[in-house]
Amino acid sequence: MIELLTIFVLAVFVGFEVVSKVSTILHTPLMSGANAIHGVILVGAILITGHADDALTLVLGLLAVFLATVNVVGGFVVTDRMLEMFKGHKR
Amino acid sequence: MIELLTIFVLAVFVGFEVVSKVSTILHTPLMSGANAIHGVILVGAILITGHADDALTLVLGLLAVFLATVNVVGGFVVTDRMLEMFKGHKR
Amino acid sequence: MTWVQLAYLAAALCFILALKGLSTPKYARVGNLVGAAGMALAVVTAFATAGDHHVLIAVAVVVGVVVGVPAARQVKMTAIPQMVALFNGVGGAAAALVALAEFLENTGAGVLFVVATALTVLIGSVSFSGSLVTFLKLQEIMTTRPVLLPSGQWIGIGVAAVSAVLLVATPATGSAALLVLLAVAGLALGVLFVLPVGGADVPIAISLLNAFTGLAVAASGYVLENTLLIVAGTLVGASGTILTRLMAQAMGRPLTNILFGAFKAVPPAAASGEQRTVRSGTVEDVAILLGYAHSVLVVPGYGLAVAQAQHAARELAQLLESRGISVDYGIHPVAGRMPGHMNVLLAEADVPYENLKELDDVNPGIGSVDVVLVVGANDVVNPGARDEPASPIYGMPIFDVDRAKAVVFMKRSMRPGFAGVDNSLLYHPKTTLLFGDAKDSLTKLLAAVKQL
Amino acid sequence: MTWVQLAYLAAALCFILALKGLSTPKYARVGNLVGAAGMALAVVTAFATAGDHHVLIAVAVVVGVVVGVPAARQVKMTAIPQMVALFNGVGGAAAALVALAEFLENTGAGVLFVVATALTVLIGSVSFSGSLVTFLKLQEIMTTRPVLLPSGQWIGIGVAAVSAVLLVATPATGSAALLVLLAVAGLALGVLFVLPVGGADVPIAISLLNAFTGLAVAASGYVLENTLLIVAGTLVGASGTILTRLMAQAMGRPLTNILFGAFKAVPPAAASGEQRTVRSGTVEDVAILLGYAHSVLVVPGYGLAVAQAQHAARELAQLLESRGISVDYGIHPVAGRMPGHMNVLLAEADVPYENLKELDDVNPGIGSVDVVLVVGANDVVNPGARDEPASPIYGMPIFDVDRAKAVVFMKRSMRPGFAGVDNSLLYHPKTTLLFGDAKDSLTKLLAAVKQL
Ligand SMILES: NC(=O)c1ccc[n+]([C@@H]2O[C@H](COP(=O)([O-])OP(=O)(O)OC[C@H]3O[C@@H](n4cnc5c(N)ncnc54)[C@H](OP(=O)(O)O)[C@@H]3O)[C@@H](O)[C@H]2O)c1
Ligand SMILES: NC(=O)c1ccc[n+]([C@@H]2O[C@H](COP(=O)([O-])OP(=O)(O)OC[C@H]3O[C@@H](n4cnc5c(N)ncnc54)[C@H](OP(=O)(O)O)[C@@H]3O)[C@@H](O)[C@H]2O)c1
Repeated sequence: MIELLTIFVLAVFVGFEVVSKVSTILHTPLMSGANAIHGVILVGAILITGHADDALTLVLGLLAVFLATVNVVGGFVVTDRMLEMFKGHKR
Repeated sequence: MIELLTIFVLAVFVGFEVVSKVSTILHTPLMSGANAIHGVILVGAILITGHADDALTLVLGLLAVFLATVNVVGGFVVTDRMLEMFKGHKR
Repeated sequence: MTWVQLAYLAAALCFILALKGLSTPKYARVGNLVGAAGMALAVVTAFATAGDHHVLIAVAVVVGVVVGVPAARQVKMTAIPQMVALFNGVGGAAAALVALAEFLENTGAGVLFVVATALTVLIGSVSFSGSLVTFLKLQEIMTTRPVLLPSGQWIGIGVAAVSAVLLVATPATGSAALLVLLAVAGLALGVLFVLPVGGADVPIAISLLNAFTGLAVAASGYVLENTLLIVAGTLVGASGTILTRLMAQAMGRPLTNILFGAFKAVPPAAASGEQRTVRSGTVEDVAILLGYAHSVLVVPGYGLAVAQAQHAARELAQLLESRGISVDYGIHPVAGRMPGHMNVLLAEADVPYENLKELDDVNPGIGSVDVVLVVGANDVVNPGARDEPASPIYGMPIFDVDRAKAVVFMKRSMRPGFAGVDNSLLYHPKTTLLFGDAKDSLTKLLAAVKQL
Repeated sequence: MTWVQLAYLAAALCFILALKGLSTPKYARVGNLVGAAGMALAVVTAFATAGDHHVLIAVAVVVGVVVGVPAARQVKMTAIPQMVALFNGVGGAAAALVALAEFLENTGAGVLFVVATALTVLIGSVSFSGSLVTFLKLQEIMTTRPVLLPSGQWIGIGVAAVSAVLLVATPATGSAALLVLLAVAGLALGVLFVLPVGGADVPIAISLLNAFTGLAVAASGYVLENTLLIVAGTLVGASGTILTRLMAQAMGRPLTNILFGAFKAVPPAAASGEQRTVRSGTVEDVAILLGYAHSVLVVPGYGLAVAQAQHAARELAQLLESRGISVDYGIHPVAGRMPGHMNVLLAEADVPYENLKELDDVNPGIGSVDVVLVVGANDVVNPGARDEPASPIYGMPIFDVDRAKAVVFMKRSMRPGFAGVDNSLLYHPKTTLLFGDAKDSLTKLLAAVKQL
């Protein structure tokens, strides 16, 4: 348990440090990129569905898989579309 | 085990991020401050000495306790002395 | 099963690198791809180690892809904030569902486990319903103004108290019914949280809900004892929190004011009784004004995005420059509907980066600007934000265009901007209004200036 | 034993905050204190949970305090780098000893455990002996020049290979004898690693060894399954690595060049045969030179620290300023014997921060400086670093004082500086040498300028 707590604390610092000085221009891509990352709940959804014993859990799990997938793919695609434009202006 | 490895990876990032943009002026205090922090091996030395069963381990452990203590107190005191001067110039 | 855990660790690493990349313009796109790769790795790993129901899972994933990808591909740039809100909401819902399912599977687990489960369900529900409301607001399906229920403050506090009680009661009793009740309370809390947030501040609410979803994912990581979920969720939670603060700073207001300010704000005085006059000009008037100026400042806003007028604006600017007129763009941090919105659009139109000026670059010398061309912007040039303490947007930094020599507003009507606040500058003698869609007006203006 | 683990976690947090504080001038001192508090918490916790031998442990700690505190209190500022090296060395030794003791206690543990043990012993020994050699170099008990053993490169590679073999063999056999051999190999490796490092580069070697000790502590954290040691050790390892790189950048050279450059460097040509002439001046000559200058640049170096001449320098500068002469200080990033050494000393003497200029501030306009007062500096103004590719310090950025109108060197003799390289600027016609201890010379100069 203490390991997990330590991991939590360290991840808080990493998150804070990495983002703390980003410029306004990147706020939206960063928001939507982070949004895509929390779609990692898909991993949890898959695991829980894989172990589902009864119909109810299975249905809940599958719903979660579906929603999390939307979160993941939507998040990464939208972010990429946004960043594509930033790239354009480097030309 | 994987938890420990994760902790390691996260700590690497925290260390990198925190220090990556420090100015030249603070290089030495930072070096000696970090030096003091690795004196935390004192914790390990105390624990190992506390569990020592035979004379050899006990002696090794006590030696480690002594050396680690020197590292800790020396490190923090030297760093503080250095930083005291920096403070002076804020006046 | 060491390789599984190593794969998860590698994915966590990818996520950290993605965040790092996304915070520097140079590596942002690569960063996002690295994040996607990490996600793919994690998902494949999870799929490979899932015990059963592989086909059903695969189907659910495929359906998700089929729904998500086209939605993300086809959404207009201006609608991205509401899209992000939606994706955020479904993520929160997924976290809550995962925790609920795990709870049903694992009856009789330890207290800490149930605490984490309840927390996930609560935060996930808040994030889900809150995001849905922000979506409705941004999509203008409902009003963008702050919605204040009668004694809404007390309802909010009441629901929060109920949630807190349920949060304690669920682990104490281990009852699934209470957990479901908690989810319902969470849904109500999310709605109550976002309703009073003023339209202009919704993106900040999204960012905060984003951080919430991250925390829900982290908590579900405890539930499932999965370090990847803990790391990724916490990263998003922490970076989302910081980002929310940064965004509030860019709006020039403290976060509490943004989230709860509506409870205190005086309703804007109905100034409509005065019937003040405005001066509306023709395209030719404005063309002459521009043609004989020395320096022009273009202040683009949400209307430019709606009209997709960025290319037209760039062409006009180039034409003016070819006539020896210096043209700059004044980019307000919250112009448009997402931070950096204008930068994205103008970058798309190949406007050189050097011409994009920020508030501090522009305001000191704005007195010597001959013409300010306000293209579909409104709130970001509203002097009320500077001068009227009673204004709901008081305190937001603005471009002081009322100090320039002449101002041209391009908009379609007298309707206010996102914040729903009247703009006294529209009635100012030095202001000319050029009514119409921004793209139309700009194109006509281009032709007219060429004629000079 | 949850409270124990929470205490360790709190200590880890303190260490992170300490590092964060130490990297911003404003919070550096508080940061250090927070770190010390965390350390106290951790040590007390460990002591409270240590099974046995409490009295002996307490005695060892007290002896350590009695030795360490006075040493740290009494060391002169100029000797801090060697002090840091010593503390670093004992830390590495402690880590190695802990791992050794744990190995002896826990015969028959898993392979991963023994791998981590062997790694700790190796890195700890390297750090210990390497730090000792740097100490000897900096204390000038041995030569500060790079020491190149005959075919030292091959000896180094040989010892490294032996270490690698032992690193594999120890876990494979679980033999304590091999582990001791590994420690011996590590000691040899540390010596061989630092011997060829040029004098001026020793601080970088310390920083690297510092990072090594951090890694050894982290590895011993695996051995003891103690998260605090892992976190703290890794933090130091990572930040030490970055710091080493930053320091190398400040010296303007790649790290590999600094560490292994001596193997390739051509021995400096013995230019002594030429018998070039120098011009040595009196205090009065220099006072006149200064009294009639418009702008003066003071370039302090290690000699200023040795002579403790910072106050005298500040007084002279103030006197000159009161006469309408503009005085700046040119602070080289590696002037003195530790990064920031000059900043520390001049801050002690209350020199205003605005007057401290960096390389890039000074060099562009150095041609219009009337007099450069080089106070106990040498390498940092040696034009050879800029012009002579064969010079061992070639590539280090310098103050281009040879481009100023006149240069005054205050030093005691013709001996070269830390890098042991002759400085052609000493023989330049526009250079005046003022021999003697820097503090003496400055005090006399002060009196002489007052007489003008
Ligand atoms: N950037 C962010 O992060 C963010 C996010 C959410 C909200 N906000 C808020 O959004 C606001 C942004 O300010 P802003 O000045 O950019 O926009 P704004 O105040 O919302 O004003 C936009 C103006 O554009 C006009 N418009 C709309 N469509 C048009 C078209 N097709 N052609 C021409 N004009 C058109 C509208 O007037 P007509 O209807 O009369 O044409 C309106 O006055 C601020 O209140 C900000 O706080 C910002
Ligand atoms: N800052 C760092 O991080 C760091 C760390 C370690 C090494 N280094 C290296 O140290 C060197 C620093 O350059 P530097 O120019 O500051 O120093 P330097 O090149 O070592 O020269 C110091 C000069 O001061 C003179 N000196 C010594 N004691 C004196 C006294 N009491 N009064 C007057 N003069 C005295 C010496 O000449 P006499 O003996 O003739 O008096 C010597 O020429 C560089 O090579 C740098 O790479 C830097």
